[in-house]
Amino acid sequence: MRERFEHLRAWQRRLYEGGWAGVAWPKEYGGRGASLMEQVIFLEEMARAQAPPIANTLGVGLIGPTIIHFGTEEQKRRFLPKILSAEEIWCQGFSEPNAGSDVAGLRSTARLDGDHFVIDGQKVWNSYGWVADWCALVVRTDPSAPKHKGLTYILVDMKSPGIEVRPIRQMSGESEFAELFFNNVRTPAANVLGKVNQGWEVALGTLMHERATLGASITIVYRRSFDRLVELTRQIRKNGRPLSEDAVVRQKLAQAYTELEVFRLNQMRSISRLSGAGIPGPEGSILKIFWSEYNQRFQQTAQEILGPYGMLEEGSPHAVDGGEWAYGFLRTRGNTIEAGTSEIQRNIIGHFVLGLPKSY
Amino acid sequence: MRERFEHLRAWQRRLYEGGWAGVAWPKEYGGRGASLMEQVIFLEEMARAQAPPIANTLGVGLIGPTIIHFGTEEQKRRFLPKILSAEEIWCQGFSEPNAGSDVAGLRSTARLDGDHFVIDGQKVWNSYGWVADWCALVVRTDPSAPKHKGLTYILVDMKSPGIEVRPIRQMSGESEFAELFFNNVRTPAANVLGKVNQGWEVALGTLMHERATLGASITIVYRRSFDRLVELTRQIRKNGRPLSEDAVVRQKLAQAYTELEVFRLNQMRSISRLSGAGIPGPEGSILKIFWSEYNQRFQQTAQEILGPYGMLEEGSPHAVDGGEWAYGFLRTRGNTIEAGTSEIQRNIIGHFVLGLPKSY
Amino acid sequence: MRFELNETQLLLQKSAREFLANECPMAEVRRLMETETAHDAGLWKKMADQGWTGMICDEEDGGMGLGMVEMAAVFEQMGRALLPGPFLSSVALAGPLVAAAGSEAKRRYLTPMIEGKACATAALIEDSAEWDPAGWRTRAEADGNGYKLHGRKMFVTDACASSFVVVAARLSGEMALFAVSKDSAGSGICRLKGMDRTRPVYEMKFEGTPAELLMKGAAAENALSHALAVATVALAAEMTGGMSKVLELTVAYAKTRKQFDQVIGKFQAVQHMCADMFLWTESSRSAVYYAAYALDKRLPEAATAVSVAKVYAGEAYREVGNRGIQVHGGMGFTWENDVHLYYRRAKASENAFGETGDHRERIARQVVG
Amino acid sequence: MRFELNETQLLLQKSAREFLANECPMAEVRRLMETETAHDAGLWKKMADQGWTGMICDEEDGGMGLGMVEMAAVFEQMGRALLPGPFLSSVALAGPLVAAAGSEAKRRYLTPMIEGKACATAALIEDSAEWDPAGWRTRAEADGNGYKLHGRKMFVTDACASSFVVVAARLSGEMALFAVSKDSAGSGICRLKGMDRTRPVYEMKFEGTPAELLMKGAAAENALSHALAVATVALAAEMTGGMSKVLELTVAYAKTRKQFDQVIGKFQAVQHMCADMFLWTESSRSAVYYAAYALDKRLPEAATAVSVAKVYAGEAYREVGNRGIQVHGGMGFTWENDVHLYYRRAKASENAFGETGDHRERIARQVVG
Repeated sequence: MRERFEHLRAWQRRLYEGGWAGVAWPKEYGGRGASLMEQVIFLEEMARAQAPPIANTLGVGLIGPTIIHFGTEEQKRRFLPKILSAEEIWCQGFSEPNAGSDVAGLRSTARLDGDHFVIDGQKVWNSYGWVADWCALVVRTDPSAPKHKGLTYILVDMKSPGIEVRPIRQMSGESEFAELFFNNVRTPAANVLGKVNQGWEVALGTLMHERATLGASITIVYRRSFDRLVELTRQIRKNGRPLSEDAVVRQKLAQAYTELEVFRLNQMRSISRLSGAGIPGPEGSILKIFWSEYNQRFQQTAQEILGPYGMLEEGSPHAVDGGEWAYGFLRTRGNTIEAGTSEIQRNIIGHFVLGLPKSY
Repeated sequence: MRERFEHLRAWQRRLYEGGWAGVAWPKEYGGRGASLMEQVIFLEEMARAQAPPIANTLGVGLIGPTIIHFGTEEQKRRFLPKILSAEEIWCQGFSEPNAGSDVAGLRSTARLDGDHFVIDGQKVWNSYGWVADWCALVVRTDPSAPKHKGLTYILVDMKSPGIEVRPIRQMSGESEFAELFFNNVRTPAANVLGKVNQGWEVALGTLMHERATLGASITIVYRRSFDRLVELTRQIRKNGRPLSEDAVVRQKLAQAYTELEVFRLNQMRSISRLSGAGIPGPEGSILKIFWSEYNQRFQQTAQEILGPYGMLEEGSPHAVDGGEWAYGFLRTRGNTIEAGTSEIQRNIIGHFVLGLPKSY
Repeated sequence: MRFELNETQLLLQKSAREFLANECPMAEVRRLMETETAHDAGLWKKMADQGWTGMICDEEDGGMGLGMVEMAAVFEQMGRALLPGPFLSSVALAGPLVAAAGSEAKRRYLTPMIEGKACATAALIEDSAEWDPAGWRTRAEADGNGYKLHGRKMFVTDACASSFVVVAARLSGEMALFAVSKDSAGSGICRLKGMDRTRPVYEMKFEGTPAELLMKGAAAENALSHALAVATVALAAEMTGGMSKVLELTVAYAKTRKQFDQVIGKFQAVQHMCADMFLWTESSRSAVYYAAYALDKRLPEAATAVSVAKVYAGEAYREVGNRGIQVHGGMGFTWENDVHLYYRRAKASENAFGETGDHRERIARQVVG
Repeated sequence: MRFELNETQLLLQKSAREFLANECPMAEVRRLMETETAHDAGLWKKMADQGWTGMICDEEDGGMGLGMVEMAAVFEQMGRALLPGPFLSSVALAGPLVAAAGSEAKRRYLTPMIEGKACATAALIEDSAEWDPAGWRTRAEADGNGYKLHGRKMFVTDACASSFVVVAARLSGEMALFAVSKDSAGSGICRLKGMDRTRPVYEMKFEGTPAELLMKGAAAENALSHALAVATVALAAEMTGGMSKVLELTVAYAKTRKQFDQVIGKFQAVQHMCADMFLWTESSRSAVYYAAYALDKRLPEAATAVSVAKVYAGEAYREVGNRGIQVHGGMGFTWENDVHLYYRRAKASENAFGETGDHRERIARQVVG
């Protein structure tokens, strides 16, 4: 795992040196200064060529853009180039055990002590914690304020004393996520992004970025899965004919293709709009709903097509594609939960896009 | 319409004379005194024989059972036999323009004046109003009480001065329902069913009866539609083969059959439980959800199978079965709204069956 | 490419929206749908004055020479307004067929259409209701200088409002397209009563009906497949416009209707239905404009993109309609409420130019083989 | 008929529920599923002491002689407890196969099963994973007094926990059933890693493996179709029990988990998911008990009723699992939470004894022709 990661880090470093790590990022911080659409095209080409992913996914995809938007000049110079070069890997700490969908209900605290904040609390559903150098954290700095008002977004060095990372085992079997424990962790106040007690606006920016852009490289990954499933239907025979000639299977594949294509086009429209507006809007929620729910329907379709072979897991004889489909089916269950549940996304559309009263 | 109705009334009269109008009703009020399950079996046999429906649907199905449960001995003797014989046809007035799902929010009033109540207000979604002799009405008798507490269930002679019936045209084109207007309508206080200001409990009894029993004769009607659709797939040819041999069509038909059969069995279990307990419970809501949503899915399946011919309406050349399928498709849209929306039914299950907090 | 409308396109869309709001409000839709043809000559003239009747015709023929994306932008507004009458049949279906004919035929048939003096439709599918021309059996025979047609066409939209009808028929085994004037066809036209009263459908019988040959063989086949693609995009654009209107009506209702002492839009069950309607509407829009773009640029995936738009919009419009009626409750189930008029259009559109299952099979032919 | 369990049946159900709560709590399920066979000899003995291993065997053979409805009532509780090990394979599948054999074979194979001294399974489907025996190619050849088997069986449940395996093979073209002892088959058994760890599946290779003939021809075919119907009902009952447990866990979580300062069960979106889970669970129960009843009374519609139960329970269990995980949020996605163990069982069950599409086609054969 560690070895594979170092591999990806080296790969990102090469991209960085060629000026490809941050296609749409400003040149002065190591980017290429091109448009967002050009960046998307580059990402698509990467995926199409089956190039490996970058190492610093969260840094480049979410935290970097947030720093570009909310950071001071000094913060930008300090952090952005090392994000692109993968010299510093980033993770983020938003969710807590008691604040999942209700992100603003978090309880981890930071109190000012001289020119440092002292952080205590627990975060959950953290990715890359085991390897990260820095963490983008949202903590409560004013416990007496209404819940959205007392939060601060702060950048924490993961090598600070008092941080513990414990892996969470998922239902799909592996441990992609971890819990983070903060015990008296001291961080310079200069590492606050945006203003103290105004962290909710900064965090929202990150969340909306997540919704609006997560889909970009996913599309091609999904398309590869779809193509592979089509290929499998040509190989699997039922009643003496390849499944690809079965009318019911063909309807299912065409439906999956339709949805995937519509998702791709939604994504393109969103990028197009983002290029104009700069800041993603609440419409990003339809992308989040679409990719997660499409993927669940697709994996179910795949299971129906592959039959009992599809449920064989990694390491099993006869497992289709090394158990990838069984893993995919189980992993996909989390899609409508992670990065904001489908229910939260529908609340956002209802309230912020359609102007209906808050329902929660 | 009137002529056909008199036909049905004569038919119900014959059933009554043979002792078949109220199979599970007490003998002393004109019933047969048999079990509820025997009544269901009789209804199924009626439907299977394609016998016409009875005339006094609401009287026999909903209001009669409510009178049996809540009425005084005098009310029972006065009303029940004439319900069974169809001498007196019944309608009911629950919904109002501003109290649809929120039945208890109704605003029609009745104030006591001597030994009479004087009724003012407006009811909507009334069936049989154009032909009814009596109406079971829920009205507000104590405007100062909390909304469930000030209601009274009262039986009103439709020939009383001050009642007006105006038909509502539905999206499917015909006028099955009407609005009722009450203007200074005087009704003897002796016609209150249950107690004054305790009408909500009586109304709930009627509503739960509606959910629990409406399905009984529907099952066979649905089964006839299903069988007819199967027959049509044998006649319609596509790409040179009857649709009944098309793999996709076969999957759809089998799925419809599965749901219909599960609905029938749910219904049977409910009747079985009702025979024991006497009073239907909130589980009746799953029957309401199931029949309405099954029927919508089935009519959609039928449209997919029948293609553009399926959307031809009554009176059109080439309309399939005289336009029955086009009408069915449109009429069915109302199924998840009438007799308590699907949303209300899910609220009832969530709150009253599963014990979750009230969500509305 | 940009995935948003440019300024010209937005302007066109805006002017179409305003024109239709003024000239064809719902009261007018309801009036027209009760007439024999759902067609209003006055309204037609005003649309011709806007240049719309020649919208996608070449400028040298007197048209506006707009592309497919611009066409979709206008049709979206027409769907939103539920514009009754033969606009789609004439401009997006019969128009492209006639435009593919020789210059003499174009002068005789297309020019009056562009000028707003004639409108037209096409008679294609037959008893089997299949959109694959291989299943069409109407035949033509030479008769002196002209031809005579024998056969029966089904579900011809707007036949009665049209001055002539483009008919697909076999001529010595080859596919061919003919023009039949309303005068010759008249007695064989019989109205069917479809769910969508704003777009009447007809049965047409040909029993030796005189007809003029427009084109035949590969030219006829290519014209057919192109015209059907154009008409399908126009229809899917209309469907998207219809969805956005249903969404708008529904959200407005959810904001004002009160039950249990609060507006129903505050109930999560209702609010999430509205959110889904938004998702379907926006997603259809993405699919439709890409299909228009792909068709305009004649991209290799154009045919598939058109089928994707049709499949997605078909299910989406129906589901948006279902949710729209559900949120409106009893009110949504009345004739007076406008949602069911859109719902009826949705149903008819789902069947037009190939049902959902047929388009899925077309997609499968491309992506599965 | 009554559509509710009678007092004896309710008593049986209650005692099974209590037994399993005590003897096989979730901690024990988690322990067993990490073992090689997911089978515990001690637990098996206790179940045999309850008489369950001979539950549906004739009293004259030493069984309890219970009917299908009683069997379903016990299996529902087993599914609720997520009982690991070969109970279904042995009692509901291999048992009915062996019980159809001659008295000598019954004495040798069924008696020890009833007494709890042996358990068994059946090896039926092959590479194609099709449940129609017409597609099975494993063959038997006579060898002195006995037979030898050649072929490969797939997805055999609980093969390693079984003392013998009933194998379907062709003998001179006829369908025949054989008993193969674990000792002879051992080297050809290879574990597959299915999603459901509580019910391990295996590949079995036969390369001249010695076997004893149980029955052949029509007798074997009838035994197979009856045993598969019994096993399918038992499985669907288990599935219903699993659903009701997932519903219970989910409602309990929705009543305690707070977000936005209230319990999440108050949010309509969450509450309606729970309501749907209730609807699916109760509806599956209706379908399952009717299938059991129809099979018990050998009604003509029994086979269809069994397929209806399998189709409905298959989709319902999956959807109940989907909603259950969704309501649990991040917690539902962890290994520690029990819901995914049921979800994995749901997935495996959906495939067992014929996939949903296959059972739909069987239904179509009855109701469409």
